[in-house]
Parts: sequence; C-alpha cells; structure tokens
Amino acid sequence: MTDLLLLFDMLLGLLIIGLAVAALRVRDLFAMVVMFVTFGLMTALAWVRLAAPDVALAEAAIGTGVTGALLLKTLYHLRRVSGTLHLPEALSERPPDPQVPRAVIAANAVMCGLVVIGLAAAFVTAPLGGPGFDAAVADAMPESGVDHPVTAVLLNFRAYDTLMEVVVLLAAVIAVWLVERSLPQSDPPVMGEVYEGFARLVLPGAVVVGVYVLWAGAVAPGGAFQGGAVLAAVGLLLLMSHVYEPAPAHRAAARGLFVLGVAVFTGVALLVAWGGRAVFEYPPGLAKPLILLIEGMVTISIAATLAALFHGREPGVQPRPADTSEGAQ
Amino acid sequence: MTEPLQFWMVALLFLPLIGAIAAFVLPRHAPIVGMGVALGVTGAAVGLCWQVQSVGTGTVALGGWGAPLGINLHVDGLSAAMLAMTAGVGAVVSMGAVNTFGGRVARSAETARPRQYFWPLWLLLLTGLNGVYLGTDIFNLYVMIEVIALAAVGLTVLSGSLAALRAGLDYMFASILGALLLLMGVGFVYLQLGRLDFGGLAGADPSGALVAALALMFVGLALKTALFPLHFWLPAAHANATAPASALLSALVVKAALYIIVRLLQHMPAPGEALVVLMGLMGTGAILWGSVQALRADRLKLLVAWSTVTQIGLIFVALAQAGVAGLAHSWKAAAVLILAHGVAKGAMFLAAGRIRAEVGHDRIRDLDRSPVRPALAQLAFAFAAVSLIGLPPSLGFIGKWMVMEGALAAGNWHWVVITMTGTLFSLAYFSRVFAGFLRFDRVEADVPGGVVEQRGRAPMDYAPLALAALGVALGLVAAPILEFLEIGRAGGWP
Amino acid sequence: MAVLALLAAFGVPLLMAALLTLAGARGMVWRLMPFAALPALALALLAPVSLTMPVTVRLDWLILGAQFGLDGIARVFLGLTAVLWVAAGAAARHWLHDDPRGTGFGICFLLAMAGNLGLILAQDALSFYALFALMSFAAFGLVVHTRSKAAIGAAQLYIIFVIAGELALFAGLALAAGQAQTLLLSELRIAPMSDLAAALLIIGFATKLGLMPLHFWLPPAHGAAPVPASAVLSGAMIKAGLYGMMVTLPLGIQAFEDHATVIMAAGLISLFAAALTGVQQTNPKTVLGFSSVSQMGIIALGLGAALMVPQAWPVILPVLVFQATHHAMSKGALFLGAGAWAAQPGWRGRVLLTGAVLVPALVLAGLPFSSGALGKEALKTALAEGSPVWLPWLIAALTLSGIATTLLMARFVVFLWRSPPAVPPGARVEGLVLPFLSLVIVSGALPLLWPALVPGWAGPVNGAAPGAFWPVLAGMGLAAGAALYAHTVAVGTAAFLRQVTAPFVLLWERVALVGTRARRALRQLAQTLPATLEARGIGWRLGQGAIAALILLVLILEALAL
Amino acid sequence: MTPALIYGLTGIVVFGIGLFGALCVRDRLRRLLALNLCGMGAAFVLVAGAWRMPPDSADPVPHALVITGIVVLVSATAVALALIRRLHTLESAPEEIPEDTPE
Amino acid sequence: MIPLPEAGGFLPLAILLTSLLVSPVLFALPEHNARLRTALNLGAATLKLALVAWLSWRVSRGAVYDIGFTVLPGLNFKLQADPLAVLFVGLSAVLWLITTVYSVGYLERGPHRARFFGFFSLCVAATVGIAMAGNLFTFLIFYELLTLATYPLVIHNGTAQALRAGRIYLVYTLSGGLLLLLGTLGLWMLAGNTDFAPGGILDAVIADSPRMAQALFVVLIAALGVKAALVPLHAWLPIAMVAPAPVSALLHAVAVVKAGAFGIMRVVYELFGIEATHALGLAEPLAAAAAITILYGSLRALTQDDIKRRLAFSTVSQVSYITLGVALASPIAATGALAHLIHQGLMKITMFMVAGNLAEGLGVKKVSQMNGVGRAMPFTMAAFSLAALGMIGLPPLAGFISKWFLAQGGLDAGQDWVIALLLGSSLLNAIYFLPMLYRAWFLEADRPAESPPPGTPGRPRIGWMLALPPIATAAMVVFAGAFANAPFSPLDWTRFVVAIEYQE
Repeated sequence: MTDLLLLFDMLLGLLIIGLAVAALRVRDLFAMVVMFVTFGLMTALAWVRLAAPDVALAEAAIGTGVTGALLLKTLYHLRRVSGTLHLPEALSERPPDPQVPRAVIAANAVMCGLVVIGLAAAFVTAPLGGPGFDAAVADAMPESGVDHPVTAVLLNFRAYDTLMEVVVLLAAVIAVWLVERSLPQSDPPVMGEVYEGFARLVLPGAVVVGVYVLWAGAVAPGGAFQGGAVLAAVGLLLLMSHVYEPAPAHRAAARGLFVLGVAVFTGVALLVAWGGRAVFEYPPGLAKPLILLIEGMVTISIAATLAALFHGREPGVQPRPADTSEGAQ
Repeated sequence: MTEPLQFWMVALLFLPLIGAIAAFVLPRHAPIVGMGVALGVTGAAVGLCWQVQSVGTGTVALGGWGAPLGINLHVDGLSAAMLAMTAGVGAVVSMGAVNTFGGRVARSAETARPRQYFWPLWLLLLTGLNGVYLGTDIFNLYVMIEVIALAAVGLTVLSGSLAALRAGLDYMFASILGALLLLMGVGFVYLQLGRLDFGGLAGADPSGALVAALALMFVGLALKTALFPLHFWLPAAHANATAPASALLSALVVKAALYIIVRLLQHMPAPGEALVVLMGLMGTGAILWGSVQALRADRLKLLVAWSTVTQIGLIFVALAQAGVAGLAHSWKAAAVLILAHGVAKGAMFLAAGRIRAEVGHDRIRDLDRSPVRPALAQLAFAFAAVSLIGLPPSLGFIGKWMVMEGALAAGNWHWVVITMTGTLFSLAYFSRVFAGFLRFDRVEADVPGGVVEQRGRAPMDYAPLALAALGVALGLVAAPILEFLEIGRAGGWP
Repeated sequence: MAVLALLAAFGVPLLMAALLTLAGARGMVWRLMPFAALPALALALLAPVSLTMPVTVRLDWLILGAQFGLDGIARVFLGLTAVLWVAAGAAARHWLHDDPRGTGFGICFLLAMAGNLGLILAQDALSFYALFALMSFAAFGLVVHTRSKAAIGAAQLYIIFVIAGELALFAGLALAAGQAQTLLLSELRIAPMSDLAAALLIIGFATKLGLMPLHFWLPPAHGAAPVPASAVLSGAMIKAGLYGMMVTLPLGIQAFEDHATVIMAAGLISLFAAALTGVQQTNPKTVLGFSSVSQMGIIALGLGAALMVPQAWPVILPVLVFQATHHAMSKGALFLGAGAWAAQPGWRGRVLLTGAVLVPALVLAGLPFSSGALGKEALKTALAEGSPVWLPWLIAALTLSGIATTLLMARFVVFLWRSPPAVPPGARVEGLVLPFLSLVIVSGALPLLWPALVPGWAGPVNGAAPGAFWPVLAGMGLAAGAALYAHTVAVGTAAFLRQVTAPFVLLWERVALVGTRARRALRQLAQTLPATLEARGIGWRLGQGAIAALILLVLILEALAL
Repeated sequence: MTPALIYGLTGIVVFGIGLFGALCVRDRLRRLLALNLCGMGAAFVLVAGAWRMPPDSADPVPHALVITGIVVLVSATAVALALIRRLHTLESAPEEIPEDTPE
Repeated sequence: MIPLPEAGGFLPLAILLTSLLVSPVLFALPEHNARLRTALNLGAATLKLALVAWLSWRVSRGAVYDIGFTVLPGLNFKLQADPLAVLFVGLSAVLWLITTVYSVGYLERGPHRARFFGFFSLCVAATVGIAMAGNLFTFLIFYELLTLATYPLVIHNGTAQALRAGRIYLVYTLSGGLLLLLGTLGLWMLAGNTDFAPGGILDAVIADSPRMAQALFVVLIAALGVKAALVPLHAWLPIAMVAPAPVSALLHAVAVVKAGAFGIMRVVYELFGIEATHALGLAEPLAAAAAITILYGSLRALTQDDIKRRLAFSTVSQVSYITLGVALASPIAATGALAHLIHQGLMKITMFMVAGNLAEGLGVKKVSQMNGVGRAMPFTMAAFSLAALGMIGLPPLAGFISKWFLAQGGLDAGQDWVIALLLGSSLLNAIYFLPMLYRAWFLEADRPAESPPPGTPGRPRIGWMLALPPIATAAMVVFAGAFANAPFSPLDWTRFVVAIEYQE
C-alpha cells in the first residue's frame, strides 16, 4: 500500500517536472497555458498527498484557476493586438532583445542544475518533519476562536501576514489600473451564447458554494481565499458573459469593495487594541465572530479584486484622447 | 499599546495603510491625505525615536501570541533610524510630489492619471517599508517586500512612457524573482528550524539547510537591492520614473532589501569569510562599473541612478570592510551610509526633477546651453552631491570615514583604496553636472537680460535643498546618531 | 770623443743650416730635420754624467777660451730641449712642406736650435751669451715667418724685447764677469755679485722668460709663429731664460732680498694677470702664450724664494727643473696639438684630437696625479723652506693658479674650435699627429718617467701630494659660467633663456605629445570599452545569468565554510 | 523515503527549471510563467516541510504561508501581465505615444 | 552633548560665523540688490576684523579659547584660537576686508554676483576654520570646504577655459583632500586623537613604529603640498589664473596656498613636533622639496609673459619659503616662515590686485605690454613696485624681514646652503620682477594712441574701490617691514608664536 502510494508519488513528481519543462518548451503559447494549468492541478493533487487540502484548494482555485484565466486573457489580448488571432498557433512574441549566445544559455543551464543539486543536498540533510509549529498551534487552538488550524493561523496567529497579503492584492489592483489606464477598450474574449446561458444558470449555485467554502474554513479546509476565488470566478463569468458591464458610476463602489477587506481587517485589529490589548488580539469571547466578520469582508474584497485583476481596466474610463475630465468625476 | 513606544510603532504601521485606503477611496483628496499622512508618519517617527532614545528597544506581540507562533514587531536603534529616515525623506518627497501630482485640477490627462494613483501607491510603499523595518519574521518580511515591490513597480511606470514600462517590467521580473528566492530561503529556514522569527534564527547552529537559505536569501535580496552584477534593472527603472517616484525608489526602496541583508547577517549563523569578501568584491564591481556608467550617462537622472548603484556597492564594501569578525561593528558604517544615501539621493532626484522641469530636458551635455538655471535646485543637487561624494562634514563623509577606519584597523588596505577610488570617480561624474550648471558661454538664446539664474527659483525647491543640507549637516552630529544606532545592541551584535 | 759629442750636439744643426743654403741638399736636410736635435738628445740621455760629475771640454782657442760641458742641470735642460726640438723638427718638416719660404724658416729653425742647444752646453759667459743671442735672433725669423700683419707686428715687438733683453744680459754678464774675474759661469756664479749685476741678469733672462712686465712680446710671438716654431718658442726657448738664471745667478749662495721680492711679486702678477689677459684672447695660440707667461710666474716664485733664502735652493732646484720639464712637454704638446688639430680635414679627427689635446691641457691645469699637480705640490713643500712671510701667499697663489690655468685651457680648447690656427697649404696631417701624440704621452707619463730619468732629483716630486681636484673643477665651472655669460651676451638674455629652456620645452612637448596620444587612446578605450561591455552584458543577459552563478557561488563558499 | 522527500525534491527541481526559465527565456509571457514555476517550487518545499510522520497531522503554519504566497504571486502575476499587455500594445503601435513622455 | 564652552569660547565661533552665516544670506539676495549686498559684505568683514582684533588682544594676554563637540566617538570638532591660529585669522580678516572692497569694485556690473559673494564668504569662512581648527579632523573639514567654495570662484567666468582650469583645480585639490583624509585616518589610528598640540602628539608612535610615522608624514605633506603648490604638485596653480583678479588675489595671498602651508606648519610643529621630525629624518627632504620648489617656481616665472602667470609661478616659489622655514630646525627660521606667511600674503595680494587693475584699466595682461604703464597708473604701479621690491627682498620692505630671518635660521640650523638658495632665489626674483618695473617706469608706451578702451579718454579710469586696496596693502608691506619690531607687528606676533611652538 505504502509502496504503491510512494510509486504514485514518484510518478506524479516526474509528471509535475515533465509538465514544468513542457510548459517552458512548448511552442504554442496556448498549449503552454494549458500545460501550466495542468501542472497546477497536478501540484494540487500532490499537496493533497502531503496532507495539505487547504493549500491544494487554494492552488487549484487561485494558483491555477485565476492565473490560468489571467494568462489566457493576456494571450488573447496579445494576439488580438498583433492581429494573429486567426493563426492556429499562438507563437511567442519576439521582444527586441538580441540573441543570447547558446554558450551563455548552456552555462546558465549548468549552473541552475548545480544549484538544484546543491539545494537538494541541503534539503536531504535537513531534518525533514522535524521541529515545527505543531505543538504551539495545538496549544493555542482553543483560544483561537476557530476550529480549523490553517484558518486559525491565517486569521489569528499570523493575521498580520494575511492583512498584508490583502494589501498586496490592493496594491496589485491599483498597479493594474494604473498600467491599463487609457488603454483602448478591449472586449473580453467572446464566449458566445452558451456561456451566457451557462453563467445565468451557474451563478446562484457558485455563490452558494463560495459562501460555503468560506464558512467551512472555520472548521475544515476552505476559507476566505478559496471562497473569494470561487466568487471571483462568478465575477469572471459575469464579465465574460456581459451580464455585468462595469460602468463609470461603479468606480467608487469598486474602490470601496477593494478596500473593504483591508479596512475592516485594520479596523478590527486596531479596535481590539483599544482595550489595552495588543493589535490583532481578539477579546476571548469575540474571536469567532470577529474572525468571521473579517473573513467575510476579506472574501468580498478578494472576489472583487480578483475579478478586477482579470478585467484589468478601471471601469468606464474612456481611452485617450477623450479622457480629459478626470478631475470632475 | 499602553506604552507610547508601542503606540508609535503601531501608528507607523497603520497610519500609512489607512492613508492609502483613504487616498484610494477619495482620489480627489489624495494629495491632502498623502501629505497629511506623510507628515503624520514623520511625527510618529520622531515620537518613536524619542521613545527609543529614552526607553530603549520595544516589542509588540501582534495578536498577543508572541514569536514564534505569532509575529512580533520590534524596534531598536537601527530600525528607528531607518524609520525616521524613511519618514523624513518621504515627507520631503511628498512635498515635491504635491507640486507634481497635487492640485485640484489636473493640467492634462497625462498628469491626471498618475495623480490619483501616486498617493495610494506611495502610502502602500510606506506601509511596506515601515513593515520591513519593524518586522522580525522572515516570512512577514517576504510579504512586506512584495507590498513594496508592487507599489514600487506601480511608481516606476507612473509616467506611462514606453521606456518606463519596459523598465518597470524588468523591475517586476527582478522583483518577483528576488522575492521568490527569499521565499525559497524561508522554506529552508523552516525546514531546519521549524520557526521563522529572528529569535529562532539567532540561536541556530550552522547547517546545510541554513547555508542554502542564506545563499538564496542573500542573492534574492542582492537582486532587489541591485547589487552589482544584479543591478541590471535599476538604472532604467530609476531614470525613467517621474522625479518623486525616482526619489522614493532610489532613496528608500532599495534600502529595504539592504536592511534585511543587514538583519540576516546579524541574526543568522555567522557567514564564512569568503562570503563577506564576495560581498566586498561585488561592492567593488558596483563602485567601478557604476562609476564608469555614470561617467558615460547622457542624462542627468540616469547619472543619478548609476550613482545609486555605486552607493549600494559602497555600502556592501562597508559591510565587508573588516571581514566576518568586523561585522559586529561594520554594520554601523553601512547603516550610516544607508542613511546618508537615503537623504542625499532623495534630495538629488527631486532636484534633478526640478532641473528637468525648468530646463525642459535633462541631457547633461546640453545643460549649459539653457538660459534658465534653477539656482536653488542646482544648489540642492550640489549639496546632495557633497554628501554622496563623501566630502566633510556630510553624513556620507562620516560613513566613508568609518569604512576606511574600520578597514585600516583590520589591515584591509584594499577596501580603503576602493573607497577612495569610488570617491574620486563620484567626484568626476558629478563634476560633469556642475560644469553644466556653471558654464555660461554656450547659452544659445537671446533672452532679454541674459542668463536667468533667478528663474526657476520656486518655493518647492526649498524642500530638496533643506533635505540635502540636512544630509550635509547631519555629519556634525554623527556621534549621537551612532549612539542611537547602537541602542539595542551596544557594542555590536546582540 | 766627448768633444765630438758635445760639439755635435749643437754643431749638427749648424751644419744642416749651412747645408740648407745649398739648393741640392735641401731635400735631404728637410728629411733629416727631425733628427737634427737627435745628437743632443742622445747626449743628454747617454752621457755618463751624474749630477756631481760633470763632463767638460775646454776650447781655449775659441774666442776668449770657450768651455763646453754637461752637468746635472744642463743635462735635464738639454734633454727636454732636444725632445722638443726633435718633435718640432718632425712637425716642421710636414708643416712647411710646401711653404715657399720654407728654406728661410728652416735655416732660422736650425740656427735657433743650435743656439738653444748650445747655450745649455756652454759653460763660459761669452759662448753662452753668443749662443743665447743666436737663438734669440734666429727666432725672429720664426716669428715673422708668415709675414702677416700680426706676424710682423709680433716680430717687431719681439725684436725690441730681444734687443733690450740682450742688452741687459750683456751688461749683467759683463758686470758679473768683471767682478768675479772669470768668464767661467761656474766660477762667476759663486763669486760675490753686485746687486746691479744680478738685477741686469734677472732682467735679461726674465725677458726671455716672459715674466711680467717683460712679457709683452711673448704671447703675440707665440701666436704669430708657425706651429712648430711656437712649440719650441714656448717649450724650449723660454726655458733658456730659466736655465740662464740658474747658471748665472748666485742662487743658493747669496741672498738678494729686494730682487727676490720683485721677482716674486712679478711672478704672482704674471700668474694671474696673464691668465686674466689670456682669457680675453681669441687666437688659441696666443692664449697658450699667456698660459706660458702664467706658468713662468710659478717658476718665478721658486726663483724668488731661493733668491730670498739661499738655503732653500737645494730643495727648490729639483722642483723647478721638474716644473720646467713639465711645462715644456705640456706646452709643446699643446702647440703641436693646435697645429695637428687645425690640419685635420674632418670633424671626426678634430673631436678625437680635442680629446688628445685635453690631456696636456688638464696636466697643465693640475689634474691630481699629473705632473702639473705634482710639480705644484712639490713646489709648495719646497717653498716651506723659504720665507715664512711669503709662504701663505705663495701657497694660495699656487693653488689658485690651477683655476687660472684651467680657465685658460678652456679658453684655448674653445677657441681652437672657433678660430683654429691657419694651416699652410700642403701641410701634411700625419706628420703633425705623431710628434704631438708623442709629446702628449711624455707629458702625461712624466711623473712615471721622471724618477727613471733623473733619479737624483726625483725625491721631492715623488714625495709630493697628488694635488687637489677642486681648482680644476672650479676653473671648469668658471669657464662654463663665462661661456654661458658670453653666450648670453652674444645672443641676448631672452634668446639665451629660450635656448636653455628649449630642450626642456622640447622634451616636455614630446612628453605631452605622448601623453596626449595615450590620453586619446585611453579616451577611445573609455568610450568603447564600457559601451561594448554594456552591450555584451545586456545582450547576453549576464546580469540575469549572474543570479544562478551567485547562488551557486554562495552555496559552495558557505558549504566550504561549514 | 516519504512523500515529503519526493515532493520536496520535485519542488526543488521545479524551482530550478523555473529559475532557468526566468534567466534565459526571452518571451515575456513565458518568463512570467517560469517565475510562477519558481514560486510553485518554493511552495513545494514549504508544504513538504510541513508534512509529519503520522499523515494528516501536518503543521498548519507552512500551509497558511503557502496560501499567502500563492495569493501574493497571483497579484504579482496580474501586475506583470498588465504590464505585458500594455507594453505589447505600445510596441505594436509605437507612434501612438512618444517614447519619452515629458512628466 | 555639546559641552558649554567657557564664557569667551564663543569668540572663535563668532568669528567663524560672521562669514559663514552671511554666505547663505548673500546667496539668497536677489542679483540686483547690490547696495544691500555690499553693505552686508563690508559690515561682516568689518565686524570680523573687530572681533579678530579683540581676540588677538585677549590671546596675547594668555586667554585660551576652545570650543568643540564630539562628532564620532573620540573624534571631536574643535575650534581653538591659539596664537598661530590668530596669526592666520588676522591675515585673512584684514585681507578679506580689503579684497571685498576690491571685488565690489571689480564686479561692479558683472554677472552672478550673488553667487560670487556667497562663495567668497564661504571661502573666507573655510580659511578661518582652517586657521582655528583645533585638530586635524576639523582642519580636514574646512580644507575640503575651502576646495568646494573656491571652485565656483575659479570658474566664475563660465568659459570653457575657466571650466578646464576648474576641473584641474578640483582634481588636484580633491585628490589632495582625499590623501589628507587618509592621513587623518592614519593619524587617528596611530595616535588615537588628532589634536594639534605644541610639541606634537606622536611621540609614542614614533618610538614604536618610526616607519609608520614616516609614511604618515609623507602622506600628510603630499596632501597639504597640493594646496601649498609644492613641486610637482603645483600644476593647478598657474592654470587657475583664469579666475577673476580678486579671486586670484585671495587664492594666492590667503586662502588656498596658505592653507596648505599653514597645514604643513601644523603638521610639523603640532602633530610631529620639530625634534621628532628631525629625528625621523624627514625635515631634510621637506627642506629639499621646498628648495626645489623655490628654484623651480622662480625659473618658470622667468619665461612667463602673462602677468598673472608670472605672478602665479612666483607664488609657487614664494610659498615654499614658508615650508623651508618650517623644515629648518631653528626657531629663527620658523620666525621667518611665519612672518613670510603674512608678508607674502600682503605682497602677493597687492600684485594681483594691480594686475587686475592693469587688465581693467588698460587692458594690459602681458608683461610685454607693460611699457609705460607706470605713467598711466602711477599709484597703482607704485604699489606694485613696492611689492615687487619686497619680493626681491630689499630692506626695509616686508620681504626682507622674512628672508633675513630665514637666512639667519639657516645658519642657526647649520644649513648654510640656505643662504645660497635665498641669494639665488632673490636674484631670480630680481630677474623676473625688475624688467616689469623697468618697462613700466622707463619705457615709453608703445601702444597707439587710440588703443585705450573706448570711453576712457586720457588716463584710464578705475574706481577708487579698485585703486585703493592695492595701495593700502602696499603700505602694509612697507609698515610690516619698517616697523617689524613694533608690538603687534606680524614679526612680533610671530615671535610670540614661535616661542610657544618651540616651547621655549
């Protein structure tokens, strides 16, 4: 049994490596993205084997799902701008770099290989499964307010990290808006009637699933990020199926949604400190509701942010040169 | 939270964050919010420094858990000094930015857009920087430098020009890679120790995993701080950003990664002698190559950007000056140089931006053709250059003094020679600019009344001038600064 | 046998002079010219005489009874005179090879030779006087030979002085002989002599010696005479004056303090005044003439000292003899050298000969260990026996004379280049070089030869200090300074400064040029190298590549440190 | 031989592949993908490190860290993709916006 | 942190600040506000003079002024007003006032006056700082400040030539500064402090490791030799002649070259100590370097046709008298050296101002154009003549006094060659100065009648602000020589200083 599973592990590992290589080597960029998504799913599978269902869920939803969608959208955009949509293969764009000599590439390859060997040596010599936070987490679980250790870590023990993670998302969306500003309106990939109908059908269910995943995070694998990703998928569908068209008037609301999670998280963190506690130190009885509040708000923010990252442009801003009255919004 | 020290720490962390939220949600009031927050952060930094000076180090256990399970914020002399430098430079840059990105009515679409994104990005950047200086957990530091990286890339591409976007993408790639190397390093640290706080690192015995972690983290951070030969992304990024953004990037952003390196050297098992020498060699390469490129640079901001490369190199030479054994003291020289460079480079980029704005271009070759000479901006530039060259009594001079002193004491003559070479080089490339300021026989314009030195004298010039003058004058109070830096680790490493 | 030898010594030249009048024999006589003085030389070298055992031949028949002989002093003087005449004869043969007035010169030359050699052998007053006169008057022909305006003038001056000198000499000899009641010089010398006689003798011989203020004839004559004649005039004939004093005056016997004072004063004056005058001359041979005057001043100092303190004579005598020999050789060499130099057709030979000329010049100037220096040092020692009052002055003068002589020699060498003596058409070069070089060698080697030749008198010279170098150096320095000054005056101060700085300026320009080129190349390099490096770095993505390399490097370094 | 070891090594190899891609690949999109591979590699190491002998009792902290890392990486990827899109647009129509826009 | 100085300790600070604080104000003044600028300039200069007078009175009464604070652990910023400092401060205060008057006249309508006077004040502040620096570290700070403040003055004209000169100047002086930094560091490492103290502070080091001490000495002298224009480090000085006349005057008389010479003094007297310098065998090479410089400068001066270049090479030569006097182990020579510090300043500033006047009034810039200028500008040329004769060393002018003491000192130290050197140098001085006087006074002007600058018929008109200063300094040249023994004369003060330095 164990040996069989180990064999499976080995094969999966090789498959993952093969997919990674293939994703870098394959000529067609579309195929590359497909390889990458497959790679992500295999990774998630591997993590399930490593007893990390939360991570696997996050990887499948965000690392693979959202990233894949973003890559595909970008690929579509690039091909549309280049006028190569009609071609059967999506080939690499050629940046105006000069050719790097093969010798240099080979040298880099050799050095990367040696680095891998070195790191592997270090990994093998490390005390695998050695010291960790297990005991500390187990001790602190009763006071955490939640039952699922990963959620406890995310929203209580290391809530500061999580806050900053949401801040990263906020920074990303600001940066994306900044970069994409005054870019001509690009239609999202045309999905057609089927998608639209599919979207209308699936949406309510997906919302329910998302909220459940969020809720379940308190006791079982799942949580804000995964839930947010599911909800974001809803947003993606909405956007792609033109059920929802971002309008200029929604900008303020969008901004509000983006910062909602951060604001609530920050507010709670600081407010609990009012009573002489440390920042993020939830009062004993209020831990669960506060965490749930934060999780909920963060989920909404994440969903909105991920959708916005996918959509790219700030809603409603007209492409240049019509855009002259920003100050009067 | 009852202690004022801890209050200031938390304030430094959350004030810019709240400011960023506000600036993002209320784009029209962003300049006021930004300026207010910048000043507030400065006040908080002053309060913090005051507290540190009077009570010493401080710790906040976030969530009440405490390391290693939770995350601690910690402040000592070095962090406080970094926070103060960041806040001060940030405030001055904000003043400069109010001019560039301020005002209620945008002058054109091209300035309107950057205006509403600059402030939230900058405040997020400030959040990240403060978080780095307060942080004690290496994974948290990873998240923080990601915050910094995304905000910094945003600032880089603020102008939206093709060059800026290209530079920004290169910067982005370098940033991501650097951060991922750090993350990998974090993984190895966890493998070995099972904990991620500095306290855990400090007591660790050397091992293979920690070696791997050190290698990965050092290279990743060197990439982020643009240490030669990993500097390839920096000049274009810093030269093509708008002036306030360049000032922030050059004066503050690269310092975060540098600070983490200093902290890692402090807390991790002592590195080998060879690694320290390698750091010195890389610094030497930076000094030489950066100087040569600065001599060749055709644009003012590019020159200033290359000067950043050389200064980073100098800071690494400062770290390496006395070998492993000397690290316990040489970090002070590096810290002084970091502070000096932050102050001077911020002023210099702002001044360069002002010169460009007044003259209409920043081609060094043609600076002397312009009939317009923004005298105060030029003076600010010159003051900043004095500090960067390391002429007395500037803080840069004190830094170089300490480098050379330490190197001499350790018998490392070569670092003295390198430092002096770098000084001569910096003199050479800055004097190119001075010649452009002071030469008058090439002016090609029939301006009534001849050369206009007074034109381009604007109130906002006083901000960089004051900052640059501060950089020069701080050298005179180096002793208190050094004493302050040593708070928390009197006599070297803890 | 002895008679024959003694007579041959001056008879052969007489005979040849007579033969020269015959047209048919002229060729042979000229060819034999170098050998005319050979009998005398042979006599001097081979005669079995010691200093104490003179050879004498009495010819009572001749005039009032002539006596010839050879004693110690005479032998030395005969030797040096004969050497010079041999050399000069050899030189004359070639110098005057095609000279239309060669015959006349030859006759005068041989007559003067005969007189000169004969007077040394003469031991009685009359023959001495006669031969002395023969020499003096025959020399007129030598001086006047070229018939140039200068030569004629010099000859006129010469003859006036000769006449005056002869007059004084005659009177002196006469008085002395009268008082001593003998014509034999050896007896005449030891008899008490009146002041007047001594004074007249001194005047007479001093004229020949060229002692100031009786020197006026000498430099022009030396300058005007053809080279071989100058050589003997300066080298041999003026030594006759010295010899005359030695054999006539009661030196070592009787003190003449007043005379001595005058002589020494004149010597001192000669020593320096001649030098000062000499350095203003432009004819190199005239310069040499003044140098002779100056050198005779040295000899006069010795004579004066001995006249003042007779006891010092035995010490002074050998030194004076040495000094005379030294001067004869050096000065003869210098004159011949001037001729040889002038006759050189190409500059290469001239440069070589300049080098050779410098040997006697430096010897004369008193280069340490040379005969000049030894002579002076020996004289200093010897003078210590003399008057203590004068001693410091004399010593100082002797020391300083080195500077004066160096200056003169420098002047000579310089003007040898600038206005060399005229060379008669047809003069043959090689004939001059050989005698010149022989004299150079003799002059240079004199300190070594001297003990062998004159063992009895070599003591003071052998024992003398080597001499000091600084007077020569000082003289050279002064000469250089003077030349610089003269040059400056000639071209103007500004031009001179330009000339002085020109080499440096040129050098600096060269250096600057090299520097400029190097700088240009460097600049080129500085322009291209970083650009190339940068292009490579970006093109090959070396910065990115460095990431993996650095991780690896740090891994390895740290793993090693582990 | 445990799954942790296998997947840890797998992660390191993936990291190396990603590193090589990040250094040498010229296509921007692909390079970004390589960077994502790097991130995955790092996550593998952390997750492998969290594995404990009695399965199902893994250390939750690295899991949380990896989740955070994934989100951060997605954010960065999104920004980089936006840059790529914008650059591509500008480079395809260079005359639209001058290269060196005055500030 | 900053220890409160004794009640009088602020006096040196006040003297420093009179020029340091006025500088930013001058920068900030609008270009056209000439009247206020002049008033400020003259006011500050006069105030400083008064303060210096008071200071010297107090110091002569034995008062000790000392003010400072810690910059780095063990490393202090320290100002002290010892007699040696007062000597130099006095010189700069007097000459600042005079030069300010002259500059105001010189730049009457020129461009960038705000900048000029701002840096001018800064330059004087740096000089005062150098003078009163209580340790080598402080000295270094002001030494570099001086470089930075003079650079804009040197390139004031803003031409390509001026910029080239400025670049060369910067390269030389800042390289020197870097060396000085190294030297200061070395000193600190070796001796543990950098204070100036009569008799030196390096005794222990010298006893321990004489080699290191020697190396340190060489580094320090090379660093200071750049500004003191010791051959072969002098090349910047003649090139820097493109600066405006008042700048040249200040550069040569007070600020830059004197800073170098003064530094050499401090190093020899107060860091190493004279006995130690001799014991280490360092004095002779220094004296030799000075001698070479003296001769070389004079020789080069001979062939210069440009008046200012000739004067510049003369400076090269003359400043090394100071070094020479320092290097000779004799209090008498030291007296001469110190006196020459003052005397050369007075004489050279006169000559440069006259050169400026000639250029301004007559357009005469070359020696070969000087024919007959004596008749055109008699008072100016009289001043020049006095200064030149003083340089040659004729009694009773100032130059004679210093040369006399130097010669006596040479004898006293048993270095008789000094006399020959001084004679030779005086001869050379005469050779290059007398022709100028000859031309000026005895030759007819060979310029055509129409050549004077337009608008100045007949005699050239230069303002009193240009004419008076050289006359004033020439008068000082006479007084400093003629009344050398009077109390508070430069010589008298010099003796006072030497008595301290030689600890007699």
